[in-house]
Amino acid sequence: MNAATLLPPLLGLAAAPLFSGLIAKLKARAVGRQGPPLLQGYRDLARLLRKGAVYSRDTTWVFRAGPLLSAVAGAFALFLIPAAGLTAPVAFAGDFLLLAYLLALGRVFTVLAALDTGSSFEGMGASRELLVSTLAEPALFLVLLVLVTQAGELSLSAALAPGAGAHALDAAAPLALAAAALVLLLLAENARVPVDDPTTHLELTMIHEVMVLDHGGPDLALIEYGGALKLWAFAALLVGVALSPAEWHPAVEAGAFLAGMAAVAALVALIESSMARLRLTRVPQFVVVASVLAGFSLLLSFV
Amino acid sequence: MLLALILVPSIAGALALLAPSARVRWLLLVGAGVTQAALVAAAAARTPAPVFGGWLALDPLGLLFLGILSLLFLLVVLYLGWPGAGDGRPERTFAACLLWFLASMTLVTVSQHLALLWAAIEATTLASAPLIYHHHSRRSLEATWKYLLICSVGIALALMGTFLLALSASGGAADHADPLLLGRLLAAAGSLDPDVLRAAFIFLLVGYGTKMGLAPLHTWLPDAHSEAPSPVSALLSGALLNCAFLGVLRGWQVVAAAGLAPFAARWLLIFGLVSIALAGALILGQRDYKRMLAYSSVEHMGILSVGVALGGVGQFGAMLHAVNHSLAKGLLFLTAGNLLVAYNTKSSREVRGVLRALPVSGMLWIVGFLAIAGMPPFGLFLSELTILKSALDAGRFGVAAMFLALLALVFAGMSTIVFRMAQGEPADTAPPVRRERWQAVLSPALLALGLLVLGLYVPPGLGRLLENAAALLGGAP
Amino acid sequence: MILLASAVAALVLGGLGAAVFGRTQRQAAAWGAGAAVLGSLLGLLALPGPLLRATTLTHASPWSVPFGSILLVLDPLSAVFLLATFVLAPVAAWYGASYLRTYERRRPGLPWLFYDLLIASIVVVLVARNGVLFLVAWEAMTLASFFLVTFEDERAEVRRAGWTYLVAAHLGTAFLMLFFAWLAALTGSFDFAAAPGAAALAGSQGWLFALALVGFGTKAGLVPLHVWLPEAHPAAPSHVSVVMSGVMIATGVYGILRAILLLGPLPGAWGLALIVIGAVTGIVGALYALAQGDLKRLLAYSSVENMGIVLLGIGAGVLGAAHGSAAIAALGFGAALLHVLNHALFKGLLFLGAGSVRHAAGTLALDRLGGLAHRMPGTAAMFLLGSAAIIALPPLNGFAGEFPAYLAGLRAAAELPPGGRWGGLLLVVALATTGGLAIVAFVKAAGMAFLGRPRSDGARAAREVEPGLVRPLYVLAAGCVLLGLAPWLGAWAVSAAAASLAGQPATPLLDAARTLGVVAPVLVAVIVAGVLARAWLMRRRRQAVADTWACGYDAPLPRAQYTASSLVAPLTALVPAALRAGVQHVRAPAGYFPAGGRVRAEAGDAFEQRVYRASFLRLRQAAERLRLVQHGRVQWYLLYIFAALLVLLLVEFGRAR
Amino acid sequence: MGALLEIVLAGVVLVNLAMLGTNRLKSCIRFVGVQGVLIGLAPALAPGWSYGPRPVAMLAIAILIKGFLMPWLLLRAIREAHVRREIEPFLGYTASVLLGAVLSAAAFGFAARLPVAAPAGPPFLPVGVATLLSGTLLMVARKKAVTQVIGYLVMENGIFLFGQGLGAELPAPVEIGILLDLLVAVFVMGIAMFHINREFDSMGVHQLTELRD
Repeated sequence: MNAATLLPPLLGLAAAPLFSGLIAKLKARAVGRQGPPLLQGYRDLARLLRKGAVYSRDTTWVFRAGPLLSAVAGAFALFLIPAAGLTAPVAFAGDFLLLAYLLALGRVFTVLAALDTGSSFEGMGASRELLVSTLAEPALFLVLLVLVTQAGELSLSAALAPGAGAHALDAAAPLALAAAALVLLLLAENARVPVDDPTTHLELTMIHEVMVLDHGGPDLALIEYGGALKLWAFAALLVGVALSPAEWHPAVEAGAFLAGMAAVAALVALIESSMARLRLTRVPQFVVVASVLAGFSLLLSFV
Repeated sequence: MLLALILVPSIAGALALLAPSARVRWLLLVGAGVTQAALVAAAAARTPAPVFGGWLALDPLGLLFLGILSLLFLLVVLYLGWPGAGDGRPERTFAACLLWFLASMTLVTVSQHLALLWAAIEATTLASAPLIYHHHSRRSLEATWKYLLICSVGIALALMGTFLLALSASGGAADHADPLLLGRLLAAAGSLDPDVLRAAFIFLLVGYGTKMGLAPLHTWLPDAHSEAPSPVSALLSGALLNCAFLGVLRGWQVVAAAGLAPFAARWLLIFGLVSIALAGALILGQRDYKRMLAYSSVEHMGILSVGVALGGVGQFGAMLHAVNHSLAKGLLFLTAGNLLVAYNTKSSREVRGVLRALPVSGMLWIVGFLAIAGMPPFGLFLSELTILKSALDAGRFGVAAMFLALLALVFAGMSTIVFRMAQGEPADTAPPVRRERWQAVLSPALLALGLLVLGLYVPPGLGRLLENAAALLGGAP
Repeated sequence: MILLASAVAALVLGGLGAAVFGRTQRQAAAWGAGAAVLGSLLGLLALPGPLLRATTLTHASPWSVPFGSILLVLDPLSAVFLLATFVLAPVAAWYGASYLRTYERRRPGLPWLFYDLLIASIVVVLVARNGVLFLVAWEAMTLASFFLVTFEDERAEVRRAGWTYLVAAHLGTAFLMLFFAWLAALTGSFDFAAAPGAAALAGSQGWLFALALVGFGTKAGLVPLHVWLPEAHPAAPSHVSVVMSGVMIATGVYGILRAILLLGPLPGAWGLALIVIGAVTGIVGALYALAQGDLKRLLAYSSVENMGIVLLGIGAGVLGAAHGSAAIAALGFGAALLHVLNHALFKGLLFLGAGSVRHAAGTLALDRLGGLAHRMPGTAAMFLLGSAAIIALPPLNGFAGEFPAYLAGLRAAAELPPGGRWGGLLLVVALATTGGLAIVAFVKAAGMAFLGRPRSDGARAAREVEPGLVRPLYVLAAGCVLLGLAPWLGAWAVSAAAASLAGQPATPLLDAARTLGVVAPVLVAVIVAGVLARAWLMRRRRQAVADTWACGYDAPLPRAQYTASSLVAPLTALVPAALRAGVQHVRAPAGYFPAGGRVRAEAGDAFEQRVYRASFLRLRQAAERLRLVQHGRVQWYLLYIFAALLVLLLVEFGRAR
Repeated sequence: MGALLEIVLAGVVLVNLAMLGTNRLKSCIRFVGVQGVLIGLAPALAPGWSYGPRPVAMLAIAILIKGFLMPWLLLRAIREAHVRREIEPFLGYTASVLLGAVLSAAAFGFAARLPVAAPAGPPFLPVGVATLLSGTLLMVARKKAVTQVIGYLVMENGIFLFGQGLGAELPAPVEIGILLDLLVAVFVMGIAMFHINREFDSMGVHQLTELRD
């Protein structure tokens, strides 16, 4: 294992809150507000980590395991994603399956933790989260299938290696569609507008936030951090897909990666600031669109 | 020896009329049964010499059916020993007719002369009619009347068939003063007039088929079986139907020897499948559990016909099936007798929770059902599989599929009824739990044991006998 | 082979001993469970050779029944399924020994007799190589399990379940009888010859395989042949559900695999067909599972789903073999076998957990449970672990089993010619969809039963069950963890069998497992590090206990919690109407001061109601019409005779001259 | 001799029609007796019949049983059972006679097509079939149990004639056995009739429809 390959994941671990902060900042700027400082995410985490914790008398160890596992899963996921022209530290045939199921691991325990409180609000959040994630699961796999069949490789690192998507220009169309699907999935899986709004204050309309109502202190910090890691992972994946046809000098690759991440942040901020939240009943359709895009892309890459 | 086989029960029957008490009559019955069984065992060990110029002789086919008959009879009379005795007490006429019934059926199995065979089969009708009327109720009377009339008419047609058989022999090599001896007919089969032979077989098939219970000629059967005392039903179903079947088989032997097997097979197959289908339809949702068993007999007569018709290994299967069916039906009817005594109703809807109220009978009831439905490890599974195999050997996939589908239909229908009766809590009106008499469950239990053994092990002696019997039908296993 | 024979003998004798000498529950359990443990240990001793060195043991002796012979062969394929049997049977018996004590029965030995017979017949099914012997054992298996299913026959729904099961099993067996008889008609013997070859089968291969698929598929619970399964499995006592769900339905899979070996290489179209059937089974099973309100019914539907996953693997295997890709074949078959083993472990664990729930809380209705994690922590932890395993969360064994299935699908999608590619694609998408739905089902099961607050008095009064009902769970859970952390163990066990099916050494399977074998421990290490870090972080931190925050409302009732049905309502609303067959009984509150209202919802099975029950009713109606034949008028009866005679004469002689 | 035989056989057919036409039970039974005598005589009139002690004895036994014993049994049965004397048809008398005539004609036609009918020989076969069909008609188209027994006897007569026509010569013991069977059958049916009348207040078989599905 090349030690350099550890750099992107480590960067992710360090910079994930910054990435979230960047989105918030850009989003605020887009609507003409000042927005929170870029490093607000770190401050929040630090503050939360210093706090004590209050646990509901109805909760069990599951409640405590939820935040931890979602953070651990998110952190581990970063090590599976190739970035900046380097292979991922953990790369093997079928590694993206592990990625998908790690995300599922975090999600399942977040949902279970929500159910552990016995609160009707958190149950509601759990129900919605299950709906969205169940629909998103096939879409994610369709996108991954496109990548794998395009490259004929079973490992993400190989499929997204520099130039892997370059063998033919006609691959551009499926890749573009896959990337589009991935954008939608990124929004859906990370509780972003238009699927969910992390900044809303009305519990009845939330999905993700309402699930974590009862968490506080370090647990909440873990949840926030895990969320940031997951967002980073999706963004990195998206950048990887977008850049896979190119083959540059390593330094250029690194720069391109950072630029790509910034572009994703800008894209998310743009979407969030220009769109309203969808009605909850429309959310399934949104996710299904992602599946359709990915399916269409798969069709294109097959024929 | 052959004469003794017939005379012992006949004389015992006459004695039974004179016997002073039920106990003595029962001893007479058991004595006759044991003697008969012993004689049959001896006959199986060493084939007895033909008598009356070959009119009476015991070929493997006859021996097979005779063996079933005597075994079943013995177990039935043993069962009759307990005071409740299912629902049949050995009264004077009852005991006498039972013995004469045995005698006439024995005569059927040993007749080698087709006219004598006819007379014997008619005699079985007459000897058994009073048995069916044993309860002296309106319903049993109706059943008896239908039995008498329908079977007599049917058998009359068989007589016509017998005449035609004689006619087919005229002018040929068998043109003899007495052409109806089976051996002569078979020997001269090649010279028989095929057209007349076909007509003869049709009459024999419809005639004996009526008595055998092939649909749509079976109409008397459910009535008689449900109204007769259960031990008698066991004999009717397990022995009498076989005798009628033997009548058909004798005709088949001649026809097959004359090279007309395909023609006869066609009709046997049609009758067989129609019987299974109709029985299945009438079992579905049947309300009277004895009638259900009766229809099951129709079904199994159909299976026998199909087996014989398919030829090849199917005929071996049919012979094996005849044995198994008789045992299973004996078991079921005797158990049904226990239920009838305990619950005093034949309605399957009013009987509940037998497993809890009468544990042994309940278990036997379920075992009997599983056996009759062709579940392993009971014998009928093997015979049905053999028959199925013969259908596939012959490339008759449609027949095989239909056969299985209809059996499944019967299974679904019967299982609904049987388990609804056996399982659950007994209704409030049900009899209190009490120890069942060992006499009441001994015979059925022995039958169940026999079925289990036949499902896991076919004794070589029986296997040889079955093979020889099947060989007579023109099929080698 | 002598070991296996003595295992069967021990089981049969022990069962009989329980029935004869078992006067008390304790004696009966000693005989019955003792025999199961002893028999399984003996049996396990016979397995290493076939599993690891691919040796084959044979025993042949004549049998006097028609076409029968005692031909027993222990090959790697049999050994894999035997392994599952011999692991699950003693654990389930151990559990049953305590579990059955809660029932008062006049003959406590009978359930043990049937239990031991069930195990014994499964063993014989797995080694029999003669059609007759196989069918006898097969039906013995059905019968033994039938009597176990109807153990609580005083309940009407149990009787109904038993009947459905028996009839379904019988129908399935009818297809098998046809299959074996036909095969025998072609090959001349009921003994399974080693692959008679496509030439001997001529054009019959497809038909034969279709028969086997229907017959064995009924046992395996493939949609739409599954309807008996969600009825029967919940009706049986839990330790029996374990054997039925973990091993018995797997014999259906075994049958399909054996048929593949018997019938020779199948064309690729069958691989596609199997994948389609597997996809339908998996998705429909998972959909129904997540809609269930009864914990054991949910688990039963999940068994349907998992058999679908197994079939996906088999389909990939057939596809790979047909296209000459030994790697895909090995991965597919290997994944199927691995999943069978894994499923036995986690489904056993879950059914035992469900049994404990019923034992403690008196109900299995998810809407009446809740909060059991506080009251029975051991059981809850094990159930959660089982749930995590069954939804394939890494690093547990479920993931280790589905991983090679995905790989097979992916490689098929990437490497095979067009026909095969679509199969691979469908496999991956179906597996992912199934997985997503299964997550919902088990989040619901575990979350509603064990987490939150109790929704009924029964759940409130629940206490941890006795050790005899908890410890068996630990054993199975340990198996789940072990096979998750060391997937190469499982792959190793199935590799010989997979190789025999694929025709090539199962190297890709072992490679994949080895990779996971590195990653999974690392993941565990990371998680453990996280746990330690958190503990370090939380040390000397103020931790308070309070009520759940209810957004300002200060008296949240347990009844205000989300219920099991409301949790999945948004998803079930998306299910196509054709698959929905639920019934809702609503008594709405009325008046100005309503006294109360009621809603009772049941998730029915559309296949059961619209296909099977409907056709049975139609059959009944047709039969009702035929009943008119037997109208009681003797004159007409006589006419029947003459009509029959006339018809016969006319047909035979009408045309001539 | 041949002419005499034909007259006898014609008599058999006429008796058939008469039985179908009569509405009185007793005369119906007497007609059966007459038919029994005629049929018993018929073989003696057929060509090729050899006189001798055994054939004559057989003839006598057959005539005795069919012509006298059976009618006597039946008459006794209806007397003891106090059966009303009417026949109670399902199908009217005239219609029955007409149908009987049509069936008889059909029987002649049918017999002509049989491969065995010697055209010159005595018309045993057609008469036998006609009698058989008339018996069937009696059984099917009448309500009373007695008429069904009568129908059965007529049918048997027909079969007997048919057998004669086929030249089927049965050994004496068998023939006697068959006759005895018949006799016992009538005896048993008579007993059953007696019980039916007692139980149902009439011998109408149409009431026997309790057993059905």
